[in-house]
Amino acid sequence: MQNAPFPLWPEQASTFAWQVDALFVYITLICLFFGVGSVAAVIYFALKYREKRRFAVPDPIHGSDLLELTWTGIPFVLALTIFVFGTIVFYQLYSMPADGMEVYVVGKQWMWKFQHSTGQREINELHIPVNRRVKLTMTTEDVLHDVFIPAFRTKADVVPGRYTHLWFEATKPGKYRLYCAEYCGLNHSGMGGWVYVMEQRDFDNWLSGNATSQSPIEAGKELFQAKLQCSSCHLDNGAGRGPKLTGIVGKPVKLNNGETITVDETYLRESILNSQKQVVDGYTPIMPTFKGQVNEEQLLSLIAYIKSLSGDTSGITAAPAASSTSSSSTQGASPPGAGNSNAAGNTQTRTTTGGQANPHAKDGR
Amino acid sequence: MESILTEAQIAAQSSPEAPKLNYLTNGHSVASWLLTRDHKRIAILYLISISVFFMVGGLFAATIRLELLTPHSDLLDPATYNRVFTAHGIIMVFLFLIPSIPATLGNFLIPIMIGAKDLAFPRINLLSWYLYIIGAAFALYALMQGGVDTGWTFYAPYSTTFSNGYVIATGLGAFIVGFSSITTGLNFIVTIHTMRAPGMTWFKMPLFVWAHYATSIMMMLGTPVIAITLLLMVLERFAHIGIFDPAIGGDPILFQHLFWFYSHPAVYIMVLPGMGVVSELISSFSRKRIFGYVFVAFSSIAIAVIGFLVWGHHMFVSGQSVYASLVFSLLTLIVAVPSAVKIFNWTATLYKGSISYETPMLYAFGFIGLFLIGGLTGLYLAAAGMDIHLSDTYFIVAHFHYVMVGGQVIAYLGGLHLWWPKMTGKMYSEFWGKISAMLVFIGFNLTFFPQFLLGYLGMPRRYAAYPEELQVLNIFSSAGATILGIGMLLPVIYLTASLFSKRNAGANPWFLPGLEWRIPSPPPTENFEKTPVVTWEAYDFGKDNGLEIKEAEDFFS
Amino acid sequence: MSAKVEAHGAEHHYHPPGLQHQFDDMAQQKDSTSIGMWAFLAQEIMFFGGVFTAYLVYRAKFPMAFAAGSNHLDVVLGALNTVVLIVSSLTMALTVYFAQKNNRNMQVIFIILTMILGSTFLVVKYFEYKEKWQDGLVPVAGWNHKVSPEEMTAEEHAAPAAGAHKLNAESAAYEASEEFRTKARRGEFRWADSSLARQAEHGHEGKGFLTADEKSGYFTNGELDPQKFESKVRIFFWIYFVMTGLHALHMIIGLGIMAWLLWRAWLGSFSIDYYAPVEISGLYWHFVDIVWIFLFPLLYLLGRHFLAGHGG
Amino acid sequence: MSEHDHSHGHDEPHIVPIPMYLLIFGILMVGTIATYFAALVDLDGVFPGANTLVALGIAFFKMTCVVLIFMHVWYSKRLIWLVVVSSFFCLAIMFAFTMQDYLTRSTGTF
Ligand code: HEA
Ligand code: HEA
Ligand code: HEC
Ligand code: CUA
Ligand SMILES: [Cu+2]
Repeated sequence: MQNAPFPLWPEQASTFAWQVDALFVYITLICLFFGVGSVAAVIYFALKYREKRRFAVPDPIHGSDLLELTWTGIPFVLALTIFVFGTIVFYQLYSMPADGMEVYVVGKQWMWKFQHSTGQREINELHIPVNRRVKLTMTTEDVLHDVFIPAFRTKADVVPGRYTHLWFEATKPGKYRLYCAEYCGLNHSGMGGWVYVMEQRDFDNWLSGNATSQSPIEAGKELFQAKLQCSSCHLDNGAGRGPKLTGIVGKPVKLNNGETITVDETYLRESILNSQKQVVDGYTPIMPTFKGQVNEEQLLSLIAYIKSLSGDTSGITAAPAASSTSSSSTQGASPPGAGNSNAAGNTQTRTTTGGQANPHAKDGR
Repeated sequence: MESILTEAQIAAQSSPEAPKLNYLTNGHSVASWLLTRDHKRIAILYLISISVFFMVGGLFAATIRLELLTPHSDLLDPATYNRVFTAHGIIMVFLFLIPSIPATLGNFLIPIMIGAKDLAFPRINLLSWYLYIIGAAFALYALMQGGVDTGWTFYAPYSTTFSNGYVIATGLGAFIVGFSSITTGLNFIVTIHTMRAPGMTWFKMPLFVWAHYATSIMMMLGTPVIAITLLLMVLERFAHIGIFDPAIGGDPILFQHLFWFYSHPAVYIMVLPGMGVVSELISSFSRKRIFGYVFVAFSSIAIAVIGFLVWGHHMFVSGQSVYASLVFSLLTLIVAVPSAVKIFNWTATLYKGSISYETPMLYAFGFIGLFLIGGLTGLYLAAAGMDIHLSDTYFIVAHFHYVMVGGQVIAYLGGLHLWWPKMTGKMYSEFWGKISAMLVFIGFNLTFFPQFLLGYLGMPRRYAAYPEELQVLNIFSSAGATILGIGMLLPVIYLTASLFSKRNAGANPWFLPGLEWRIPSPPPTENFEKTPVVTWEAYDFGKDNGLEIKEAEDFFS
Repeated sequence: MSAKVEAHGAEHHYHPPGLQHQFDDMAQQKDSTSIGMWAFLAQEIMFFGGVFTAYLVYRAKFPMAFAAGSNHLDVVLGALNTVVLIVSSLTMALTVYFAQKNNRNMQVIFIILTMILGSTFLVVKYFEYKEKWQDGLVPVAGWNHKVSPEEMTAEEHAAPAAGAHKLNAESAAYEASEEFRTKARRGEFRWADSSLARQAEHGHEGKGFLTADEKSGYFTNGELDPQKFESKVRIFFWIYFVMTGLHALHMIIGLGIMAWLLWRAWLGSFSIDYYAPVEISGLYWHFVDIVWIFLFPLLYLLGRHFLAGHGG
Repeated sequence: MSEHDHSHGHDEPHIVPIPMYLLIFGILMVGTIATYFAALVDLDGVFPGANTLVALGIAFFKMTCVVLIFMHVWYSKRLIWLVVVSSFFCLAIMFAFTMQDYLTRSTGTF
């Protein structure tokens, strides 16, 4: 196939690719049976019974119930076999392994952001080890997108406000195309990239050598000090309009409603997104809410940075919502904004703000 | 019962003179057209309007194919490309294909085929055309202002929040056009129930009428749902309340449910009338009653009913519950069976027929071949496990062009050729007719077959730019589209030319038994001089059909 | 067969008044109009069905928020309107009766009664809408009555921004602004009666009955989040306004039809031989009544018992 | 299917007597009062969703009365029955098949 002027069959690079292809072949055989059969019959009849005299009237034939029954019954049965086969493959593709290597995916107009559970983040590229189950937990910041990797024969939409999942186990090291397959606006066709499948050893190397890009803490620092101007209120000497943030993580903080909470990732997250909700005792609630202004990724960086101010440089391992401050009656309370997230059983660990008011929208059109 | 042909009509059949006063000559003022309540004139109004929109949609298609000649978005930037394919989809679906056969051929023929003077509600029929025009005006306004870029599916939250096209105008346009479709369906249902001539029982009706009956059921029960869905979308976009906005707990997938609840039945609205036409074509040119008439008739109804139960097959990858997906998958595979029944019965009709290769018959052959491919590829998509790979790729694009263009458009062209002499009284050029039918068939396959391969290779749809290795197949496709375009352009030319020719067709150029062939061409305004009394079966070419169809030699010698 | 009436022959045949040219006789015409109307109503059912589906989905997801929203509606006015519509259905049915009895005067009287009742419904609806507008219950930002500083209570002046927020808040600047303060308390989107969610959390004998969606939909870190709760109530009001708005629109169209019918009845057009217009207008009117028969419990009543069972 | 028959001119319409109308009217009023009070009682102790069921049950009953008598379906041809039943059937399909997605979603992917 490599010699053909153009490809005719996509590469098979996942454990279930062959199953999908087998299903394809199976349906193709059925289609050939009916398609070739019907077309051959039409051509044969058309030639054989071509009119002998202009507009001659042949003897009428009214029909045959036996024939009708046959050609209703056979397609019906074959259709059911297609259903069964299709269901088996569907089950393979869409039942998530429990032990998969987790990768978090955030779609955004028009890029893919991946984060490994070890903290590495990549954009429009995904590095994964070969022969290992990988489970994607996916969401989006804005509209629908769709992760599609043809060589793996799988895809799934990402939906704002909730998590969807995808899994695969690559079988061959190599470089495979990644597409966004759900229309998402202007640069939909540009929202693609590559999946790099590597031997485990190479993958480990890649993981450790991936220091070239800015670490979350550095990114957070930049946001805190320059981009979002947090530092204009949160001064290091505690003299600012907001409280000093150094060394607060893991310590209790007293709120103006009398409660005392231990500062953790969730609390930090809430303080940034819904600053008015929990107000530190002795301060006025002047901190603006940053909901809609920081995206999920920036939030992670900010939290990582604030944690580093308390000497915790582990980065973001667990996501805020999972660090169960949840009260007992609401186990699995999902992150804010994840309004209709995948219900209670959803114990996975990243959060998103879901869609926000959107700057692109023009009113009244 | 004696023959219902009047002396004059028999004369008209054998002499090339058209009768003096027919529906075309009965009034020449503009008002006599724009305020007409004659179903035949309304059909002509529709014919003209949808032809215009077909051309516009075709031009957009040409632009798409031109852009896709190269892998990069060089001819159009992505923003424009998105607007172009959206305009193409919306115009072709809402403004062309849905009204195509029902509003033109159906409007013209249903009353005649069942022996009625008009549809039950002529004024509502006219209203339906005006609704169509108003809706189209909204869509055109949006187009002029810069277009919409949501795709014809208007998925939320892109359409409600993020798109900066003219979504509201377009949505309202489609909303209004929806009501034109509802009114047409309503009129057909009532007409078929109450207006049949004496003796015209249900099982004496041509299958064309049966198919339209099934279509009308879907129009009546499905279209209001898209109307309310589009209304909700428009309101949401206007007021940003969040019913489809996940940020506050709304669910974008609800939009998809509501959209496809209509739009899947709509795809059958877009093919059943074509199947009705093909039944007529096959019977006419093999000069036989359709094999298994009753089964073909009921398979239309079965498609209409089961067609309401399968919409979720468009949402296998959307995040819908997997159990729901499986239920929808099963039902989708079941709804394919009645289509199979039709294909087999048509084939069996040819057996021991007396088959002639007139232009309309070539289209019928084309339909069988192309719809087979389109329908069978639907089976791939219906199998949930297969659809995961294929969804939103060019495989889908190829599938639906095979069923919509290869099915309905081809059937529409075939029907237009069959009844052109009846509608206009003129005969077109058989030579050019055959040439164009061949061009369409070849061009069509060249355009869309490579897209199946592209789809399996993983080329996503709605892409302005694509990977380089896929260029060769795309070039085939664009080349095919050129041939297809020429093939589609030819009928416009020679059919128009026939209007000015002297080749009068006569009442019954092909010696067919249907009621419509027993009245002059073009028919008089009241259709029948005297309400006919039907004593013969549908497609009765035999001796006792009340019509002295002499064998052709008598006329040609 | 031979008894068929030729509508448009060369000579003049018997042509009953009101028979349209496309029909052979009155029976055919009457059949056609009534089947046509029923088919139209089938269409209407599916049209409303779309919003009912949305209602169903969201109510299944967020019953407590819907209950809270429902409790904001004026159940007395709702019940009043139900009664008004049922009476109007009776008067409409009697109109048909008197048309069949060839009684012109009674027809006219009952059409007028029907119209009066229909208008009453709309007036009541108007006051309900106005109340919603004043209470800031309209789910569209900026479409509510702005509480002016003069209208505000001392309490409201004292704590303008405490815990205050606006959905989709763009910035703190907004929250600090004059405009925002004037909306506080009774302003827009202040409808969260989250006690219901709290109650559902604890439920009967400690068995909470929040749905899975509610658990993630109302709470932030285990804390009841009024803002999130409100956004679900907002969905309720959105559906409330779409449903009742479409219904009111149908009422208005119905009144138009009634006016036309009144005119025709006044002229004495209807009799036992020809009353199809009365009949099918009646069908339409009853249909609109039926829609309300469902809207009333769905919007006004479901969820009331939560208040009853737990003392509010 | 019931058909319009060309052979007879007018089929006599059935005139529903006034007492019948009043009876239905009475039922509707009673139904309205019943829903109102049923809604104020907490029936969830009986079984969850009892309130909803009662409210919708009464509404359905009221609707049936209106359709059958006020709208004369009881006295109409089979075709009218068919139209009524099939449109509600279609609505039921929309509800049921949409909800089958929502109600099974929380179980996750298989
Ligand atoms: C005229 C329009 C039309 C018609 C008739 C059909 C007919 C069918 N369609 Fe198609 N379809 C579309 C128009 C149409 N479709 C469109 C426009 C889209 C894309 C929308 C978008 O996203 O933009 C689409 C998308 C689409 C999808 C969604 C894909 C996706 O987005 O992921 C699916 C999935 O099941 C599907 C299936 C089918 C099936 C099973 C049939 C069946 O009805 C076909 C039945 C016919 C046959 C099967 C052939 C004859 C049978 C035999 C010869 C016997 C052998 C049969 C058996 C063994 C059963 N279609
Ligand atoms: C009835 C429906 C219909 C019809 C007839 C067609 C006809 C054609 N379509 Fe269409 N198509 C759709 C419905 C239809 N399409 C839909 C619903 C979509 C999805 C949109 C979306 O994703 O939202 C789509 C999308 C679509 C795509 C995919 C775009 C993308 O996903 O990026 C492509 C690409 O090749 C395409 C090509 C064509 C071609 C080549 C034709 C040809 O068959 C057209 C041939 C006809 C002509 C060329 C016109 C002939 C007349 C002239 C040429 C006259 C010239 C005029 C003057 C001289 C004044 N179509
Ligand atoms: C307008 C001034 C201002 C700005 C700008 C500001 N904050 Fe604050 N912040 C405050 C005040 C005042 C408080 C204390 C009151 C409260 O908790 O709401 C606070 C509290 C916090 C807390 C909780 C601290 C504790 O000790 O519990 C965190 C965490 C925080 N801010 C992070 C940030 C981050 C990150 C940014 C930038 C993205 C930021 N703030 C920008 C004023 C500000
Ligand atoms: Cu993202 Cu398409
Ligand atoms: Cu479909």
